[in-house]
Amino acid sequence: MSEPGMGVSSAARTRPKGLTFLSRYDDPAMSTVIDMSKAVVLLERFPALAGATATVGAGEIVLLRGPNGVGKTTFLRSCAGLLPVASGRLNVLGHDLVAARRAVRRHVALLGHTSQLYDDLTVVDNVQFWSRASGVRDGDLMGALDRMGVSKRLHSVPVERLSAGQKRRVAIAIVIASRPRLWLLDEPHAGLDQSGRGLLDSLLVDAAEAGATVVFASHELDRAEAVATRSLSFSGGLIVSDDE
Amino acid sequence: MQQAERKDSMTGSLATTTLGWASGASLIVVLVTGLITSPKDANQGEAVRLLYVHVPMIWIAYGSFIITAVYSGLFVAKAASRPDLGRHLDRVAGSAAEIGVVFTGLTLVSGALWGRITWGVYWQWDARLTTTVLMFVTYLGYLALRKLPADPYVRSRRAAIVALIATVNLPIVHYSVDWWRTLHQGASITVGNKPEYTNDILIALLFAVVAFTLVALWLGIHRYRVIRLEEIREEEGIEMAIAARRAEAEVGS
Amino acid sequence: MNSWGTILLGYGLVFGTIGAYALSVVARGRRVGKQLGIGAEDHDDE
Amino acid sequence: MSELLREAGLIARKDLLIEWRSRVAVNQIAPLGMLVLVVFAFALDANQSLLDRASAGLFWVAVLFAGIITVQRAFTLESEHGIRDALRLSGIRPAAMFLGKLAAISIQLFVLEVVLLFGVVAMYDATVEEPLLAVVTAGTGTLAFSAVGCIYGAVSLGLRARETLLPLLLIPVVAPVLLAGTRALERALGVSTQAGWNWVGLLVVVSAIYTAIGLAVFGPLLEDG
Repeated sequence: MSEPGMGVSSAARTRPKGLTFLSRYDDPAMSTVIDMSKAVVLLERFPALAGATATVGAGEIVLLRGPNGVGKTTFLRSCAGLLPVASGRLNVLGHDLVAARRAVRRHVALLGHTSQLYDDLTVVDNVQFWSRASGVRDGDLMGALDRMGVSKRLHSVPVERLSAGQKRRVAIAIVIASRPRLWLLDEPHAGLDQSGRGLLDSLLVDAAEAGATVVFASHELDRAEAVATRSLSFSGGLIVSDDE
Repeated sequence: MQQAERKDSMTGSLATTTLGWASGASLIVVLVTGLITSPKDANQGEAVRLLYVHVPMIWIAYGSFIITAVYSGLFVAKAASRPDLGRHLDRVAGSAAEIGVVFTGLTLVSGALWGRITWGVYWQWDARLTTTVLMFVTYLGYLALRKLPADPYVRSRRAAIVALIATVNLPIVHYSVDWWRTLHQGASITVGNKPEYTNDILIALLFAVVAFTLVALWLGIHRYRVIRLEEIREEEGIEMAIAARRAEAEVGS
Repeated sequence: MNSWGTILLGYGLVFGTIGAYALSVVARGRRVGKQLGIGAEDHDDE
Repeated sequence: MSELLREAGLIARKDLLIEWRSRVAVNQIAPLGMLVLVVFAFALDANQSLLDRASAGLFWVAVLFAGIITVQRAFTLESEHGIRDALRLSGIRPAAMFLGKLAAISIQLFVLEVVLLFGVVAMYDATVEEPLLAVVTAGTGTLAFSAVGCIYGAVSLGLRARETLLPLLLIPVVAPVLLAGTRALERALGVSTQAGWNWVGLLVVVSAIYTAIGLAVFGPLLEDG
């Protein structure tokens, strides 16, 4: 697997122009961002995670592999502090998620299959609401929308009239604007066209280089492997292999 | 996993069996005294016999919902930190609520029949009756919520919150209806106030209350154990699902 | 409706309902218990 | 405290903006409210004196229907497209979400009530004798209704059969609000001589109680599932 850029922050790192808004991360204080061991997570009565163990370090881009229904989405949602951990241990960004799940959420962005946008509101309404909700100034918003190639023409269009790909770009723009330290993406490439995917890949690399950590599930293995620094294979709610 | 006793009735045990026989026997006594041996009342005549099956219902209905409210409050306070205790509190709240609904229904029915004879009308819009029927519907909603498929902890916590709100609502309902009715026609003649009863009527009444309370207790314990057995079945289901998932993992990798 | 009719109806409803409810609770307990019971040992009838 | 109000304002503004963009309240809920008033006339055989006497009660029953639909819509908005997760991940505190939702629903209902009041005056030949009492009654009654509505909107969030569960849980708890609101409005419409302002006092107390409960339970309720 090719190594696009060293995951670990190297001393002299030149950052491409135009990414100033990614520069706010200080050097990550701790190296381990996700520390999960034997975690069992139940969805109603179904053990979506049946004792999974994994660790993810700062600056890494980790690919989650495996067919549908093996626990990838649950892994992402658990790390975002949205699901109670029935048993086992889960620490994310220094927060113990078994005890308290709310504190970690400010530092995490979770992008699922859904648009996470209000259909009746326009693109700008949505981006303004979501970024203000996570305490971000509007300035970064427009930069993020441009970064994802969302043309000015679409800004005042109600989201329900956008294509899936355009909605996905707006959703990613909101993630960029909220500047999380941990990106949790569930099949982010789905619905994006070629140029969108290219934009996304470079974005993930830039985010990791700026000190954030990216964990994403994907079925497009050729493209994903080019970006990922490491991959975890899931099967039956467990993590069965972990290879560089 | 606690092993259910191997008895003919899965929810029986020595204590409940004796309690069962005791409450059964005392019910027969209530039947006999209520219908045959106890005297007619001076002014309401035979109708007083209905009180033996009406007054205990009110007492048990309100008592059950007080238990539900207390255990729901304890659940909200303690369940997050101590899940096992939480399950117990939820079971008590749930079984008491179901007993409460059954006995509130009987309160309304027996009250209507009693009203029919003494006041000539099945229903009166006075504070106690209106509050009782609203309480009945409120806890029907509570039971409906408990039956919906959801994560057990989520469902229990929401049910506890609904029970606490219902408890806050009852005095508000009683106060507002009471105020509404007294404005309407002066101090309304509430069904509840007891004209002067002779001693042997009061004794029979007291015995009836005790008898039905034993029955309610017996029902509550059995209902509690049914919930417990259903939870064991669920837990067994989960363990099997985890085992199956693990087997799937071996095959998959 | 003379009062005796109503009184007997009242007793019938109260005792009947409590009896029916009691039976339903015990029967439900037995059914679930059997399912668990079967899970552990005998596999004969349902 | 001001941070809480800023976040609540954010939620209220978003809800009202959605309403402004989609116009569901104006296009559907307000006409429905008027329709309920018309149907009552059919039911009461357009007997003018009966309608006049019952106008306050019929008004509040129409508000109840419209209110249940408004609450259901306000919480369905949050349960689509994974928005619930996004809200939980945003920094907005549950208490702010409760106040924001409460404000948005109250404002929408209050606007609807002004329309319905005109309907009652026109169709039931009612006359507003004490406008101040009428407005304050509508305001406090709406606040109490919305507070309880928000709590049960959150209780039924994500549960199956929530469309029927919400009214079943909501109406018994809103019953005193309907009772007090009707008695106070009857005085405002000159139908009765009862002490309208005392009933408004009860509405204020009930609003305060359920707003306090809402602030306390909204966090745990959003957290589940």
